[in-house]
Amino acid sequence: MIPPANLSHPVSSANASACPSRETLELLLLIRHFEETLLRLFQSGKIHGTTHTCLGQEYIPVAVMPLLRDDDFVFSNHRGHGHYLARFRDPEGLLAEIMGREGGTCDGVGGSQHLRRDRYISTGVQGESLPVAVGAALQLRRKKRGGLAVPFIGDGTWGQGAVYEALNMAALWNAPVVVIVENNGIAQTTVRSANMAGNIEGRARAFGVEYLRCTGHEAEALQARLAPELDRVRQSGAPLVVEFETRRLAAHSKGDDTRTPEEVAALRAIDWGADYQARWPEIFAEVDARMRDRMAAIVEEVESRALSSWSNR
Amino acid sequence: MIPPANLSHPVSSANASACPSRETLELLLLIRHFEETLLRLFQSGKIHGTTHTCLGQEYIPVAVMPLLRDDDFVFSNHRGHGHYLARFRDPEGLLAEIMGREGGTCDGVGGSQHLRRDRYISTGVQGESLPVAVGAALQLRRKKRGGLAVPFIGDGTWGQGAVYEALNMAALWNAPVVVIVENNGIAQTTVRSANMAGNIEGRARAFGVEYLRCTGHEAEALQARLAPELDRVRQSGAPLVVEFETRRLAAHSKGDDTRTPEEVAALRAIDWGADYQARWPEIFAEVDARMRDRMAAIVEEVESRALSSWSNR
Amino acid sequence: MTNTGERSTSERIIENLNRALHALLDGDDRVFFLGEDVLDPYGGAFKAARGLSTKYPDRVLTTPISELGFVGVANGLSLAGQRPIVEIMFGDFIFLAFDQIINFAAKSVSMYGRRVPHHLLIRCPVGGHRGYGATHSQSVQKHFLGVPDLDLFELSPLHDNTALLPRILARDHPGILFESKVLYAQPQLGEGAIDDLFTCEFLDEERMTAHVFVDRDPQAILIASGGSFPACWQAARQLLLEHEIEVQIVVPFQLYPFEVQSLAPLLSTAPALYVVEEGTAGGTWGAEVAAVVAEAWPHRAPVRLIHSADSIIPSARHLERDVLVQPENIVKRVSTDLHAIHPRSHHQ
Amino acid sequence: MTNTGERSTSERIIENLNRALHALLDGDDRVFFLGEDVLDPYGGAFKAARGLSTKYPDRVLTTPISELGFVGVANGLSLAGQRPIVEIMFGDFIFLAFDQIINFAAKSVSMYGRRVPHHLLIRCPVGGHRGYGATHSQSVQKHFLGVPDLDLFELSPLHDNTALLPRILARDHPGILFESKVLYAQPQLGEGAIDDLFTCEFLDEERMTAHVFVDRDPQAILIASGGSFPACWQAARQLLLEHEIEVQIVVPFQLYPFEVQSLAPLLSTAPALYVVEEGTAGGTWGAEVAAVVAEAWPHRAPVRLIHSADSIIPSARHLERDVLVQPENIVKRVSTDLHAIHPRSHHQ
Ligand SMILES: Cc1ncc(C[n+]2csc(CCOP(=O)(O)OP(=O)(O)O)c2C)c(N)n1
Ligand SMILES: Cc1ncc(C[n+]2csc(CCOP(=O)(O)OP(=O)(O)O)c2C)c(N)n1
Ligand SMILES: [Mg+2]
Ligand SMILES: [Mg+2]
Repeated sequence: MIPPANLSHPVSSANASACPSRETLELLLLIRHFEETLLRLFQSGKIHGTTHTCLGQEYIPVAVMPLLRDDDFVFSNHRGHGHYLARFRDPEGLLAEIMGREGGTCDGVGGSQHLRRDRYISTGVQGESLPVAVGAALQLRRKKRGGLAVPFIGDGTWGQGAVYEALNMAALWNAPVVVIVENNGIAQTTVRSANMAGNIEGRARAFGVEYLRCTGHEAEALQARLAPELDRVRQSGAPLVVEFETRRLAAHSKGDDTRTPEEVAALRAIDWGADYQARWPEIFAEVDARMRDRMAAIVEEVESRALSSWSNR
Repeated sequence: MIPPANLSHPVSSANASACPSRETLELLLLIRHFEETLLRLFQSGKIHGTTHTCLGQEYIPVAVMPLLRDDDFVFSNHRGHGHYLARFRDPEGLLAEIMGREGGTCDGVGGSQHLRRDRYISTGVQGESLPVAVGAALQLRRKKRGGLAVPFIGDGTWGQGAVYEALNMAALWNAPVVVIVENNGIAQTTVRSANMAGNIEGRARAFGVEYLRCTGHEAEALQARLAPELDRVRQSGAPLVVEFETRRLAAHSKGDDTRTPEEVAALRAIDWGADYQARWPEIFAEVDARMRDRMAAIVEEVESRALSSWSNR
Repeated sequence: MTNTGERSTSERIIENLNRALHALLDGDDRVFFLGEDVLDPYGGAFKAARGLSTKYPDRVLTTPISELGFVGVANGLSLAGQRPIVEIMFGDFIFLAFDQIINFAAKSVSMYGRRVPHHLLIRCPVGGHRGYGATHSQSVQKHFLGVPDLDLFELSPLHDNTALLPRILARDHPGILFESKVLYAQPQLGEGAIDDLFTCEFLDEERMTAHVFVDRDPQAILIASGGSFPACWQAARQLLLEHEIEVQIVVPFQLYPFEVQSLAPLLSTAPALYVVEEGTAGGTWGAEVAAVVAEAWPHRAPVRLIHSADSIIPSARHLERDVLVQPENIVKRVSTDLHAIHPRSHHQ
Repeated sequence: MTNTGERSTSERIIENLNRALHALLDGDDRVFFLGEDVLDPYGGAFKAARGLSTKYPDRVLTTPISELGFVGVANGLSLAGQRPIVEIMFGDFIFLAFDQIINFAAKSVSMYGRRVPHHLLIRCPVGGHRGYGATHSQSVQKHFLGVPDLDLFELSPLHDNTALLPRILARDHPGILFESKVLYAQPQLGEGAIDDLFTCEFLDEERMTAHVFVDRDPQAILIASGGSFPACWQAARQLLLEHEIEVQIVVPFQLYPFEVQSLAPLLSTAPALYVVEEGTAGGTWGAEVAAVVAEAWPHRAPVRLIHSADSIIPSARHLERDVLVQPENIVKRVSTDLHAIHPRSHHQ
């Protein structure tokens, strides 16, 4: 196994200050407006059920997904809209799914937390996807085409025993799993210090799994940083845990935020959105307006669709 | 929390070469003869069910149990006869239990793997006892009398997710748990390298849990080494993992040994029994004969008892 | 609920439950409360724990996302003589703790030859109707049937948790309280008139078995799980008002072991018997009740089962509705079976 | 088994099972085998896997002691188009993997709106009679009843695993094969005379439902789980030879969903129906069968249930015997019910 270079060297904003490409910015802001739209739709009673927005964390899937190939497996979780949108750029399908309209990704059967499309799959039980990813990765390795299995989990999910059973097997069997950890420091209402003794790096390494820490919120810089590491896993098969330090700007699901307004304001102040807006005001404003309009149009169109039907049971 | 001194300094045979006390030797050899007797009884069809002997590992409970108090909880596992005998010195009760005779510790209902007496409890599902130990430890700490919860587990049991859920909570909540790991390098037929990526020390530390490695097989030296560490846990509450490097001389249960005769012979050559016998031949021979006779008498007496009855269901 | 004439009570079920929990922690310092996100101000995903951590900070533990682990911790507290109450955030996650519940908590009571008390109450929100989707909407009761020393209970609008929870936590063996999530916001009812038509009485002194009726001579009896009571009640009103069929409803707080004796007086009139539950088809609680009734009264016609479809619970509201048992399913089934007001001879 | 006149076959059930597994791995390189200690020379705790790792080293995975984890790995292999077979060492440990089985494997098939094939077979040794004690002897079948897209099967001496296992692994959804541990060493039987009295035929083309009989007009039919077949067989011999009561035995390979159609021809003679299983009381498979039969034939007398006591399985052999259903329990129950050879009128 090739030892990965500098795995603990953090990527920070300072490393890259080039303006993001229009495409990257569009995706980032599409996700943002998608999520904000959802919260409004919930508030106005137009959606039922539950949702967990990725507001503040949009840049992670935007950094990761372009590095993945069609034959890679992605395992998403409850906070998965950004993952889905970055992989498929299909806000219509996702909104229709959440609203239970025709054309929804899973005909409205799955809903926000249970999405499946090609090799993208999400479910609502924390930690469940890690051992599953190991199995999928084993088969990918057997095919010898360098495929990856990429589960996304939060920091709180490290409470689940399944995570460790999976890391152990991934390391033992050299399964090309790349665990993307979106560490936003909180799980529902429980802050990391109340949930986790030790830290994620120590836990990964204790199971013989390589580890990479990523700070900063510039999607393209992060992507560049990740690219060789993912390639390495494609070649060696040796699993990797990538920890992103990030922030959750909104409530856990809809209105259930127990943090003080000051805490949330402090997070908003260092949000990528605020930062990008300050640094590249013009293109930001332009793309922002365009994505807002696009989402408005999508809502209108999807709302006009008939209720989904579950034909292929 | 007081930082434990020299936690990774191993205890080796060289550190202590004093002849063990007669009491210690008696207990060691009682356990050895108990287990050997059991294997014979199984072979001659006088016992049914299953059993897992601790042959080769006897010195671990002999080192640990004298350090425990009546109000400490002990959680034993499938390989628990030595644990029970070192805690209660009750071969009659244990043999009657395994043979389903009157006077068995649990009236024959529990059997070899399911023993309970006062604050000693064993069960047959690997890893199950660790979270339970955390709960018991929390209550002990609440009582403020310095009590400990002491689960015994093998190396293979580190495959169970429950172990990590428990370590995390123990560390977070400062639960005075002392995990005794009897690392014999094998789990049923699976050697450690096929079961475990990384190692036990790394795993304990990754969850913020202190760690102590114990090598060597001199019960009293090990006991002396452990005494201050256990006291420290009694005071601080901070959990501790103690790893003993040990060897399983017999089959996993009865006849299911897949190791080569050479491998087993190599282990027998470095067995504590062979070592003690070589170093202290006279006292060894005397106690050995006495314990052999004692077990023979116990078998005869217990065999003459009526079958147990399960009255208090 | 669209019933008219509901009795006036301002307490909601979640408040009654919360009050019961407060009383338990207040009255006995062996009582602990454990679960995910249970600290104030949040007080748990459904708010049952509100106020507990503020008043009893040393006995309320918010846990990591470790269902197997924290049920194990509760087992350890119980071993040490305490009386833990555990909250599972969504019942669907209780499967992660199955081993600690079945193989440790329940077995500990008897597998060591002598009976060892093991006080433990697991609270388990279940059921759908909220659009949460397949992994957050199951009725998981069926999977726990038939475990020695594991009692199963279900929250209902009729049962007073402040009276019953202390009693079940005082039992010497563990129990699970299943709580239909849609009940929480509904008004707490109890003995007496519950609307302009129906009255509730209890069939037993412990007030575990509720009996809801308009008349003493019904054509059918619905044995309803607590969570399906609202649907049964609505169906019973409709059957009466639109089909002139009188049905009574029996709601046992204890699902398992099912205490068949309390039914004896009602069965003398020998009406058709239904079991209604939200669980999906197969291995249902109803099948267990039917078996117990058949054992006790082998000559009765078999108990009929009304439950949700044989399906996962879909997320979209209109799809979910089709899967979950609705009042109209009950109305249709009973009215079809009974052919309007005249019971046919095959109902014995 | 103390039957006389057993048909001469040299194959033991474990050998038949092992042969089936070999054929599966041989015939299809999507088939994997996972479990604890499954490598040669050990070949798993009960030797079902013998020879597999030698012949198919890249598709046989010996796992850490991680039941939840390795069932998850199998789920991942299945997602990736493979057909994993998982061995749980003792069925009691399957509770650790409950979440992966119910919430992932079974749900994956339907919860994403379109049917997604999920090939997975979990082998699960169950049952007592071996003195292993409470955590190594359970009949865990009951806990898996009623999960959409999760089929349950049970090993029996009558069913040919080499024919049936490929068929169940080819289904588009997961299944669990429960295997009574005491069967492994017993001779594999099948169609034809199985002793001097009884003959076995299959009621269906797939040879899933075995029918064991002496005569075409029995007084009772025992629907037996595969593991309880030996006890039923012995009881049937005794009932015939000592009580002149003719019973037939039906052994379905598939426990759930229970296919009631295959019983239809037998029920025309309307004898008393029993379900026999080793599981302990409550929430039994028998209750499910009874419910299905009652739904299909509402006018029949209820199916009667014979099962083990309401108890954990104790370790000592004499205590275990008292808990687990024995041939004499079946003989006594049936002969008492039927009052020697003349069926009473209430069996209708
Ligand atoms: C096994 C399980 N337990 C509990 C939950 C309820 N739950 C959903 S999200 C969540 C918090 C997850 O925290 P984290 O992993 O940090 O992800 P984040 O929400 O912060 O993105 C919890 C407790 C669940 N979905 N699954
Ligand atoms: C959850 C669980 N899975 C599997 C088993 C079967 N089993 C009993 S002992 C054992 C090996 C345990 O290995 P280890 O922890 O190293 O202990 P040792 O036997 O070496 O003392 C296994 C797999 C079990 N008892 N529990
Ligand atoms: Mg988080
Ligand atoms: Mg070992």
